[in-house]
Amino acid sequence: MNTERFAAQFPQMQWDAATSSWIVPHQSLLEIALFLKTDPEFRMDLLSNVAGVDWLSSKEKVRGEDGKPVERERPGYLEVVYHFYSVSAKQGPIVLRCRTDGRATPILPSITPLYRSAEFQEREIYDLYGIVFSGHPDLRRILMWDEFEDFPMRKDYVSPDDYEWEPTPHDDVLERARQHRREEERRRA
Amino acid sequence: MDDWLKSELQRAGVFVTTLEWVYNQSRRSSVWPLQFGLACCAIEMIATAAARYDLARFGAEVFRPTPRQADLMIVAGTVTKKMAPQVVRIYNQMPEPKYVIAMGACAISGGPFKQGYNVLKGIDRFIPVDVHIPGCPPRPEALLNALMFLQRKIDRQTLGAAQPLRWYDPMDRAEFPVPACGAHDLVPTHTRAIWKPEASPRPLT
Amino acid sequence: MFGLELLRGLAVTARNLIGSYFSGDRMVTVQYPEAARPTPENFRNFPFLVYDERPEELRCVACKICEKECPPQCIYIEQRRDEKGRPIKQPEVFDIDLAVCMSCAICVEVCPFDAIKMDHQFDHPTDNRFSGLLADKWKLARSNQYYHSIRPAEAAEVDARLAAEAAKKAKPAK
Amino acid sequence: MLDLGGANAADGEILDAPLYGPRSYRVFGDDALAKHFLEISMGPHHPSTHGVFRMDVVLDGETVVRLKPVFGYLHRNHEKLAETMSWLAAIPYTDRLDYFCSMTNNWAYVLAVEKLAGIAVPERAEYIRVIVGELTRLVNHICLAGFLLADLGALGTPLLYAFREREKILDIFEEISGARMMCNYMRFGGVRVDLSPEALQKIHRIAERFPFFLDEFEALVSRNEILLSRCQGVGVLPRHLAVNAGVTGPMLRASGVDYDLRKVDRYGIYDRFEFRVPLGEHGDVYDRYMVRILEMRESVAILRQALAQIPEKGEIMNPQAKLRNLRPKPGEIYSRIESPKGELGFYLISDGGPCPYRYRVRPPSFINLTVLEDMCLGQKIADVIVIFGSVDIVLGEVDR
Repeated sequence: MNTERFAAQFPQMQWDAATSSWIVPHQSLLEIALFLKTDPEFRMDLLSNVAGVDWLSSKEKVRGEDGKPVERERPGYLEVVYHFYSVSAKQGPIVLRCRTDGRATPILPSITPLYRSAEFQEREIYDLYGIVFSGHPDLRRILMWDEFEDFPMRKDYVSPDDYEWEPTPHDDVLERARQHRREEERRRA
Repeated sequence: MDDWLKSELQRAGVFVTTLEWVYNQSRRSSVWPLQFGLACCAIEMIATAAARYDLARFGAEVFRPTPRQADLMIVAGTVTKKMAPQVVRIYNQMPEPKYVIAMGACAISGGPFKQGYNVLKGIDRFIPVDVHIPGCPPRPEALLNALMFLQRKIDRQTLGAAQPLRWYDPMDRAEFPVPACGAHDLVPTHTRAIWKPEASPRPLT
Repeated sequence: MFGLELLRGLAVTARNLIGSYFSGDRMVTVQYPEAARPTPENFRNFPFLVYDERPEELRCVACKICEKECPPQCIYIEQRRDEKGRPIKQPEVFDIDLAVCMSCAICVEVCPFDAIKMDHQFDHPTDNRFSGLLADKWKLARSNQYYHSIRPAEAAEVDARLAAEAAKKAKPAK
Repeated sequence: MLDLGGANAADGEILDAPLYGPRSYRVFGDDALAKHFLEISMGPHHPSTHGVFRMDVVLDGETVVRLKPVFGYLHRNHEKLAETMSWLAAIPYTDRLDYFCSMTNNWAYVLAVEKLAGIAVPERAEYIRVIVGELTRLVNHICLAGFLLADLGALGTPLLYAFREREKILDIFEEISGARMMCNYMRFGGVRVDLSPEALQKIHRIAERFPFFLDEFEALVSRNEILLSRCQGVGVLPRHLAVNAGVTGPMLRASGVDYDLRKVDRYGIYDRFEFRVPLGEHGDVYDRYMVRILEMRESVAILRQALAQIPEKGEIMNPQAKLRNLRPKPGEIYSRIESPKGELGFYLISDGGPCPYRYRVRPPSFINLTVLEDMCLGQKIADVIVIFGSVDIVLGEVDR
């Protein structure tokens, strides 16, 4: 595979060496996927895996204006990773990652019109991470029930408090059981 | 009638028995389970019904697809919160007398998945369970064992007025409220009438 | 031909019926509980704690590695303390919630003292899911002889290793 | 009708389905629904759904005009739980993903972690992995055949025969790993327990006797007229759609696409074995059934070769591999194997901590269900059960 040609075709992509993947701006995701799918050299006809990832905001050290390291808040974002393989040319993978702007209103384009295999996986990511895929034909919750409101796979999700009886609690489970007990007492009082 | 008189009569060729014994004997020998599997344990349940372990030796091989014809519900596998209302609904549809075996760690307490957000921490929060059989999954022999335990339990049932059985009480419909799927969790998270946890062996405060 | 497949199917069934009297490959029903299928040595179901001489002196030193590594967190350990509050290498409380245990044997793998092993017993039907399935250290304690009786090869290996370690420890003291 | 290991039918052509078709998303007005159509909900407790699966089916008479699968009744938070526990503790949870094939699930996960942390696997352990992996394939395919026939109405006999063969293999699993279903057998850098000579002897016996059993099984059903008329031409999955929808495993091969990860990726030591990849021609239910039967024969062939080649003695665990406190360097990996149901992938992100930062399972049967509606549209309601049975799903993996 001649990835240089691929890189030259789409200068808006960014190569991430640590994860060997291309970071793609979400405006051009469909364009790039269509190229990968139809180009006679790549022939990436199988979109194998679509995975959501949640990156919380974190502190990072950067060099400030005066040359001294400054700690800066790196805003969190949600990310979708696509793994493309080629069935007809038996090659791959090509990994694309697409990031949302922030975690508050995450919207990404849906790749389902090009690859049917993304249909349920995008629904799952919508269900568990809350990323809205514009252009998806049938975007509903898939694993949780329809009335559910949270996005449980996000890193800041707080699971419901249903600890009634825990015979062998320790560590964080013990802490949650205690919290449950305090809550009960508060409610009773 | 005591045992001595019974054996004396038997010697004379007169066999006596109690109505209770006949009742219990016929009930215990035809416990028809519901054909109802949830997860991994269901496969072991099928293996128990298959030729090598042969549930038919205990009169329980007739897996009924409809709850209306079943006596026994083997809750075989993880009950998720999305599935819990359905399980309660199926249980409500079963006619009395009905029994429940909680098979495997997940059905008893949520098991290995109990820390998950979508896993019910034990089916006994919503329906009464007669036999718990731990294991992940229990071996088919263990399920047979649970069935024998249940049969012994049926043997001890009495028709007399001293301890009336639940299903002879006209006021007790044995129908339990079906939980609703709420915004964050099931509503309610358990049925107060059934779920009576013991005190935790360890102080939490 | 119409009906031929029916005959062919019946022939297979007949072959199985007759063959089951001659060949072990056509398995016959195990008449549990009268006859049980033998459990292989490696069989694992629920954990137990090994003691050498007296049940009060478990091999367990309450290091809490298994508690930390147990995937479903079904082990609870408290260390024993003497009158002055100093820790003793013995568990005061060692509880395993059999209602949660997934029989994965990770506690056995990570235990550096060969104190916790997997049992062959698999039938614990009960109608009390709370105290009926919470095994404390008295319920869990089993003698080394019992361990030898269910897993002879593995227990002999463990004993040899423990003896070698003890000998190594004794030498520098001399 | 089936060609064995022939030339790749897809060579030199781009496998591309037409863009998202409007056919499967016909929208009905409410009044049309009330007048002509019957909407029924099959499941989650339905005797022929394999587990707790639900299909919302809209019928025109007996013909299916719309079918929406509903998932999540066995969503056990596998991914979330694995992100809160150590790398080692996730192995027993992978057993419970696809509970027929715990060995291959283990393999997929440990292979991903081994690639991520750079752990080598000794020779003998690789052979043991291939052996137990192929035994797992036998278990899965034979049970699937039994369940599919039970769905077709052959209620007792084939399923009982299938479970008898399963018991034999499960006895071996129990002997080597300690548990019948949840083997928890593989570790990073090898396997947990060595194969004893007696166990090898038993596996020899399986490899010898299994084809005889298969012949018998096929004599019982494979050419049965009822089976043929209910399976042939039912639930056809065209090749282009199969690839576009990410269908993998025997389902893809039944549609005539030569794509077997054991041949393509050659993970483990699969390059040392000679075997053929059975391909279907029509992509209907019968092809999917036959592809699995033929795959079992190929698995037996691999078993024989592996048993002949396996070194007499040798290490089964890489002594450098750590079990506790494994902390792979920050990075990510997507690793996939050919599980009996299709491409089982694990996508792991490590941030250098004691537990995975992101743990994602690419479940084959979940994605294979994408095409369920396309296969069922226009078919009769009775065929839906058969088509669904031929997809070969396990809900533990679909919902995780």
